[in-house]
Amino acid sequence: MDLALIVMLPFLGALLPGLMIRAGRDACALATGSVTLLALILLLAHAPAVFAGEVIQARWEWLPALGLNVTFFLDGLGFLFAGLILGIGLLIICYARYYLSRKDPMGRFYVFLLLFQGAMVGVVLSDNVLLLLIFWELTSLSSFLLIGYWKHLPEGRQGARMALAVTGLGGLAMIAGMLLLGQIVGSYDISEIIKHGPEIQDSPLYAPALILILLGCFTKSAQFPFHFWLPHAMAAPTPVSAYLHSATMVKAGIFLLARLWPALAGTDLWFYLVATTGLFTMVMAAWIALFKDDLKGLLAFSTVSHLALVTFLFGLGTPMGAIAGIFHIINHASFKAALFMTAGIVDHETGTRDIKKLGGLMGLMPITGTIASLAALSMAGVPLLNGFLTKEMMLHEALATDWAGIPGVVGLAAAVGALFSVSYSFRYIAHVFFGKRPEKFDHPPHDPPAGMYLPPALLIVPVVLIGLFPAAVAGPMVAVASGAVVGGPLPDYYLAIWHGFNLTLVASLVALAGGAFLLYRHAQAKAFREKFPRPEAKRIFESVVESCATLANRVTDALHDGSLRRIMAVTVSTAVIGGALAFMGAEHGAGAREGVPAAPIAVLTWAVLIGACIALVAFHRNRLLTLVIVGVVGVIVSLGFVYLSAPDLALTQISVEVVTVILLLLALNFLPKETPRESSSPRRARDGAIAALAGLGVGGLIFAILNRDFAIPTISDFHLANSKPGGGGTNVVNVILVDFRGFDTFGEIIVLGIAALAIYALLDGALKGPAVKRLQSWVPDQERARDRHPMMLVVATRVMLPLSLLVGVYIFLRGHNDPGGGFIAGLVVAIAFLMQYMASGYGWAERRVKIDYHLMIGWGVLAAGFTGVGAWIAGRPFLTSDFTYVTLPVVGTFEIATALAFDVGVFLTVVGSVMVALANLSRLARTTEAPVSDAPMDVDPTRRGRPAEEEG
Amino acid sequence: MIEIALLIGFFCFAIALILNLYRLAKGPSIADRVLALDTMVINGIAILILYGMYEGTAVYFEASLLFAMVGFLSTVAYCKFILRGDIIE
Amino acid sequence: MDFLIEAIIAFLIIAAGFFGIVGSFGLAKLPDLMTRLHGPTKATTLGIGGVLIASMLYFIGERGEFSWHELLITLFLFLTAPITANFIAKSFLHRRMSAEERERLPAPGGEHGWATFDAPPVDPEDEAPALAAVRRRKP
Amino acid sequence: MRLFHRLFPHPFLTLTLVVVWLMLVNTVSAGHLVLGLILGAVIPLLTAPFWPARPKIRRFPTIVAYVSIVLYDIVKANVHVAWLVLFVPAGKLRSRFVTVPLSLTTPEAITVLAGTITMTPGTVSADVSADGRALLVHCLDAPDDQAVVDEIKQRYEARLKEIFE
Amino acid sequence: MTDLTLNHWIVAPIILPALLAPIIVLAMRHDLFLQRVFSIAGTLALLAIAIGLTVQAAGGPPQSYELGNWDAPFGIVMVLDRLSALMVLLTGVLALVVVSYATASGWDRRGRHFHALFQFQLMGVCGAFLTGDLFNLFVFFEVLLIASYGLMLHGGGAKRTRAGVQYVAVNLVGSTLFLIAVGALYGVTGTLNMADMAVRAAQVPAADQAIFQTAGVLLLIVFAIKAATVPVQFWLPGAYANAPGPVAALFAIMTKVGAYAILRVYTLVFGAAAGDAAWLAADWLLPAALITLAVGMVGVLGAKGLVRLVCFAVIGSMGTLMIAIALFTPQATTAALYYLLHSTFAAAALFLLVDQVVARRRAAGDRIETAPRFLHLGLFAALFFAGAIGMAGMPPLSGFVGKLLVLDAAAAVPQMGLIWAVVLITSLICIVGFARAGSTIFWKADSLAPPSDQDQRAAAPSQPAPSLAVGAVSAMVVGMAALTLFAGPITGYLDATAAQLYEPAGYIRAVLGPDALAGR
Amino acid sequence: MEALVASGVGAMTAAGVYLILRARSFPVIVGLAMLSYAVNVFLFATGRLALDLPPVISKSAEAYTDPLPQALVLTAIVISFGMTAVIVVLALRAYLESGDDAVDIGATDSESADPPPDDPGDPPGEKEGAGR
Ligand code: NA
Ligand code: NA
Repeated sequence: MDLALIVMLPFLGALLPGLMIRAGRDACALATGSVTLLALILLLAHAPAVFAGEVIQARWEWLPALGLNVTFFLDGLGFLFAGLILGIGLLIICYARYYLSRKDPMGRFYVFLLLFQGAMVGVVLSDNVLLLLIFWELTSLSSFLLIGYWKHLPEGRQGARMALAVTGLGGLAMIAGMLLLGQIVGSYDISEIIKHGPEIQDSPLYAPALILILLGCFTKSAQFPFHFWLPHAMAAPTPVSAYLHSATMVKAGIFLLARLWPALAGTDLWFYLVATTGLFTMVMAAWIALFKDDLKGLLAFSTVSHLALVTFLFGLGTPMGAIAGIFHIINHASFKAALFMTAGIVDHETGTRDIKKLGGLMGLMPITGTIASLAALSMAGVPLLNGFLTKEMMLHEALATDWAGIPGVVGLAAAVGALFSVSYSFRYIAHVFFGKRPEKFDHPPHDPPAGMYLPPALLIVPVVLIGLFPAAVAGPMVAVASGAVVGGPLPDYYLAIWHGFNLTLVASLVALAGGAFLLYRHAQAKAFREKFPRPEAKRIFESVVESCATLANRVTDALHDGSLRRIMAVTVSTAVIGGALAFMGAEHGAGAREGVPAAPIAVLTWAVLIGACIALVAFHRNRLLTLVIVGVVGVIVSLGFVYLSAPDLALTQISVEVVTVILLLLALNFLPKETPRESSSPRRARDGAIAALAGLGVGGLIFAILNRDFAIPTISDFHLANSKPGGGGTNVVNVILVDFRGFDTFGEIIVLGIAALAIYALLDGALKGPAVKRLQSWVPDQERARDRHPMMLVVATRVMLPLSLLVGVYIFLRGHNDPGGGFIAGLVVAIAFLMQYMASGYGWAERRVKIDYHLMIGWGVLAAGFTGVGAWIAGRPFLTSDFTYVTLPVVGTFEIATALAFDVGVFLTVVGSVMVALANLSRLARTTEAPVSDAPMDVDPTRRGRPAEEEG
Repeated sequence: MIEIALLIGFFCFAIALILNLYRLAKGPSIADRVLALDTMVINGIAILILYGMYEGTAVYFEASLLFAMVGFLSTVAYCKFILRGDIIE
Repeated sequence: MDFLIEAIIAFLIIAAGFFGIVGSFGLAKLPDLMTRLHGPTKATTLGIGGVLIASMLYFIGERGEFSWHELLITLFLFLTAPITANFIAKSFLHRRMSAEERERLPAPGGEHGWATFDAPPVDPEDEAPALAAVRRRKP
Repeated sequence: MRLFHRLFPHPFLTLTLVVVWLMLVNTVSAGHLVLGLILGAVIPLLTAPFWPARPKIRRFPTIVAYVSIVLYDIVKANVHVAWLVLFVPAGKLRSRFVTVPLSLTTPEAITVLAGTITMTPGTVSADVSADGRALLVHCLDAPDDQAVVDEIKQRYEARLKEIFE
Repeated sequence: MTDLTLNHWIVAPIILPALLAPIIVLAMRHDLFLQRVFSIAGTLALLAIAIGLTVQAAGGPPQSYELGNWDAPFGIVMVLDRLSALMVLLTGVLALVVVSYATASGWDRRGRHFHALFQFQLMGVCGAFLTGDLFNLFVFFEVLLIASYGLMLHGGGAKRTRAGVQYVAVNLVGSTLFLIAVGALYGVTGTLNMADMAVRAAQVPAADQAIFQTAGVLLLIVFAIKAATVPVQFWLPGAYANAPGPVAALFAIMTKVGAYAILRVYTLVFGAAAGDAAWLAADWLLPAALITLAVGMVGVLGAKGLVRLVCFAVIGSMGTLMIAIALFTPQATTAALYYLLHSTFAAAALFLLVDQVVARRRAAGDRIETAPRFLHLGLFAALFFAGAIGMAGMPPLSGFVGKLLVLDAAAAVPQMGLIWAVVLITSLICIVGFARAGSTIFWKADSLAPPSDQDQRAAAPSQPAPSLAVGAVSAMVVGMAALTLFAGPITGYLDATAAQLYEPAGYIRAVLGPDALAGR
Repeated sequence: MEALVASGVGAMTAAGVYLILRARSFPVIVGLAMLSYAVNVFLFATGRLALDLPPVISKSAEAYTDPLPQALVLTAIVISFGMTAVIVVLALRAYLESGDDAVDIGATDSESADPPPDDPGDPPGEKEGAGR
């Protein structure tokens, strides 16, 4: 339990700084520090057990199906790292309190820091690779926030993005690697995985898994060729650099190498990948560090170099290498954190980190200078300080290693690396704290408050103590941590200053002397280096990302260019090609159905249809003509429905068609009357080809269907058989609509209702904004006849309206037994009203219609809905219908069906929707000009010679 | 006898349809085409009625009535559009 | 069925077919829109009327029941055909007539021109309240 | 009687609707008569606002006579038009517009007249004057303008005047 | 059939909004306050019903509800199983967040009938999830589409209306294809009921297979259009980018309708028992899904506007989802369902957030470029960060778990390498894209005027954050966190859901009766 | 007859597809209308063709055509009518707002679909301070 608590504490604690900042900066820092301290205490409480060789575990099921569980384990390795993270973290918190200025939002800083700390602790304590991955990515994210903390600096933003991109890349690779590892072992538990080393190394998946995981480790630990992000992350505030780049984040990669060492190490592949990368990076980074004029830049590359050293040691795949690696982790964490902090102090006090502008500070800030010097000497590998010990061990191992059968290469390279290391370490001392003091500082620098120098000073204590008494101070820790890495018995080894006068010592001394000499000839060395091109990582990275983004933008925008033509062409082509491939990919037999003979009149009508289709394409630019042709097609389709035994369809089709045409005419009034010729000939040819293929496909498909009988009896036999006895109607289509499949119809009228609402909302909106301006300045694009409401039509509609309504009622009532029904009746009534609107105009008719069409729609849907709900009262499912025969005197026997009530709903919705749509559309025209006369007809002979009286 | 008469009727109205189609295709004005379409609808109704007689069913009556109504309405709409642009004003 | 009735039906159908063709032939053949208009309005109407009456008789003869539906359709067509013709004619006047042709039209005789070309008389006192009413109704 | 007037404010329209209803349902039963009456009463009430000034129609015998004449003329007109269409070359048609001055004053009457003109021999009503005092009639083949005008006025307008005014 | 066990609650998620919407139109057309109250109350009720249904579905086999009391397959049935219940529940959650947001942000005031259209939209979505009838599915598709047209155009504007024309036109083509497919399926199977069609799929004779499978592929394309899968994804950026923020957020469920339909139809009708047509969708879907993912994430990297960025992220997430669906294994389907829940929340969170940000950036709109800082920038930056890591699939939000589940499920198939490579590489692209956009919009803005808490408060002391609107965004983030935290129990439910899908006998028996599969 | 119907459906589809590939809203809408005609006939025809067998139950009829596709087509007709109405109005509004009836929109969406909140018109929500 408390293992989880150690991990969770920083996360939970992350809530505190944001709150405590209200109580002041000290309270904020104190709260943050307490959280870390508490976690550290909890960790240290396990020290006895860990040093006794126990492995402490905690386990909760989280996502067992995936093998992702909340499992933690604490062994020597985990203890070491967790201790470093929390311990150095504590010092950093203290240091940061004094480092951050009043302008910096401190609460946010500590929140990010704690989040990061929690993620790091999670990484090192996880016993599940998937859980580890989660924490791993969290370190990337939280470090992104920390590095970008100073958002106003472009370097901060770029550095943060670069760090996120590189470590994100590694993280994703590692996901794949870890999953592969899990596939091999059958478990994602680390404690399981590290037991299966041989099995893993024999698996064909070993190489890909290893490479992917190493990608994760190397990016995180900034190994070549991913070293470039780390220096740019130095734009972060120094406490962040000190924390992330000495003790924690960059060590995560190293940690993972150590953690998975039993599972992955020991093969040639491992050696060549890991050791080589480490060795190369070590030398290269040290060389670069030598010439960095930015204090933090120097430290950054020295970090890369030292991490590479550890990488190299682990890469050897030998227990001794592992021991040395672990030992160096401890040593490096202590002196490097101290160095970063002193660099921060120098920056803080002098206002610059540029080595060229610094010098002679020892006299001004002796405490800082002493701490820095000790730490730097340790980094250089000067005896009696802890850095010396591990450098010796490294050189020893290197000298004993062949590379691809070539002896000495490794040793030489290691020695050169050590030499460079000495040189830049001395430079940190010599060029900053000694030498010529610059002419003037803005304000004379002096040692900072104790809160700022105590943390590095504390870190120097182990540097010296371990340097003097390695076995006593660091021995147990190294032993228990190395034991955890190696996963077995450790070879004999001695942590001691003096191992006798041997090749290693010679190499070490040569490195020291050579390093000092190189610093002496620094200017010449620099000139030598200037001769080579030095690609600037940041610029390259930014330009790579920018060009990727630009390319992505070009490609995306070129693809998604907002062209409806493209969308349509692709969609139709997809359907055609997909359909064709599917058709050809499956078995197809010719049908055996006997066809219906084609009467000459049918052939004629067909010819008209084909002609109309061709004409439609040929004349589509003349929009009014287009509508006329569509009218022709509509008539033919309706006639076809009648001919082919579908009277209901014919009725519906023809009435819908006319309403649609009227709708289009209303819209066309405002639209251009001609479609410009815009497509090039090839494009038209392409469109024609797509269209022809689509036609062929759809026609072919229906032809195939028409020529076969149902292989399996269709469900509509049931509908035919039960229409009268079960549904109470003889028009089976209508019974299907209002009863068998009444729910479809319910949805359908809702579609109509919504359409009306949407149209209303759209047109209502059009009466505001730019649309209304355009409407008001709209000039008819054709000459207009003078009489708006011709007399003959007005008179005719006066007669036709009541008759049409009667016909509507008739069609409505008979629908259940004969072609007709609520929908068609609704259309007929709507058409009747439309005639009235067309004859006498919107204004006149609108004033006489007492019905609110909106309400009609609402009532229609409700009527249909409540008819359905009514069945619930009878304990039946929604829309269950009932009918009965009622006999009344005089009237006789007639049928009453609930389906009729449902049909009333349909009727009301249809009338309401059509009228809302059309009435609103015509309302639009009213904004264009002076209002139209409110008289029913323009030419009214009754008004001759006498003042007309107000009508209606 | 009626059979033969019906066939002749079919034939006549079919020819009429073709003639309408000729006018529809030729135009020249949109009003010509509207007139042709209107005539087509009426001829179509005639064919429908003949077909009802041929099949001995009255089931096509509503369709005919509706065709008449709709044909009228759409002709008026087209013409009103030609005359005024705005068909409901 | 009675031979006489059958004969009448057959005659009506054939006559109707004849007029149907004639109407459409006129539509196809005649030289300008106004003359073409004469074909469909008359001949086709009679054609469809003949068919409808034939159908009525047919169902009386066949089933012995009187079918009024056809009469309704006939009435409807007779009601609408003149309106249709009127609109086509107005379209012709409006769209297909050149200025000179309009000049050559016979004058209506009064102080106002034909409705297609000349706005109806406006009595300001008559129109004003109505216009105001329309304006009020604008959203 | 008062009750009757309240129920059926437009008895002529009601009657028409009942008859049409019975034609639609194609049966004469008590049930449909009741339903027809209900519809005949309700629909005119609903549509009354759309037909504000309803003309009084009188002289039913004149109506019968008028209808008969018109039907006869329609048949005649068709034969005539058929002749013209089939056998007279397009160039020889003396087609023209004529003005028919009107003495009718109600829109209903004028509309009926215009409709009649369209349905009868060789004439189509093309337009009405803006003040409603004249009809523009197109003749397919008219040797003599005045004859056409006279025939229209005597044969149709006079009768309609009787019926409507 | 069996009135005793009749469960009217199954249709309640459809009937409730269907009746509420007209009541809103009728009774409270002119009173926005009432509309809001009723709309939110109705959505709450829907959520409650959905929770009840989910509990019921988890507790037993699928249940069917025969509308009109007509036996299946002759009438229309609604079917409650784990999947449909889950989808309705997701709809309810999302709807509540969106309607709260729309109310809080005042979006519902910018045009007419927002709440009525919203309720109708819910009706359509729930109907699509619950129906057991293919044609009825078409009808509900249309309901939800037409409501979405109304909602999308809410507020108007030249660009939006034109984008609306495109959106409607594309969907009309989709509907046309749907009808062709349904028609052809009816033409060979003689039924519309999906369970019945599943039974009959095995009996389709060899001679009819070409028609049957063509119809199946056409139907797949229809659903792919809804799910914005390559190559029929082109419509989405224009449509979603121009929809009002809350509506775009609601649309997060619309793409899922397509995904749901694919899962339903291609496990039931074209599943293991479909003979020659078995697993019809698999071969087609996987390549399309992989490309979809790539197209989406490349779009994220290349986006010059924040809204468009989120649109492409949605496309990318649909790609991931489709990859998991296309594998058609129970394990992969579990992953798909988990990812479906996650990506719905992530998309909604980002759309709502971006809506707030765009409103605050004034003239800069959603362009990914520097603009003056605005009040509560830090809050929105944090929310954006959360939404981005959710969408990019980084821990601790559910995207990461979802991605792991998908990758893990893909490990069992031969195309593993390809799938992993595409998923992981696109993740990186996505991360870089979001980092670029976020740092430019939120960090650069900060740098224009160096941060000072005091300055901020002094500048506009009286303007509080629209807490309900921010709360809505946060709710989605919390949703993602909850998905992560309770990943165990949730995947447990989803596992059982997937198992139900791959053992369709239960569904078929629920619809057609216990003897339905006796012949097999 | 089958060939006539099938080729008719094909012709209507082809015409419709050609029109929806145009660059202006009006032909696109007409194309969609044509597609809906085509698909209605397609759907209807999946019940196979029959002459004079309307699905109206009567004693004299010996057989009926398949009523189910007819019912489906009815629903489809109504729905596509609603859809067409919406897109017509939408196209009209788009034309009125932008003065141009092209259907393409640019790829860049940097201009927001919404006017800035301080524009005249409805104010955005935050001023309302909902949730206070
Ligand atoms: Na990082
Ligand atoms: Na329906």
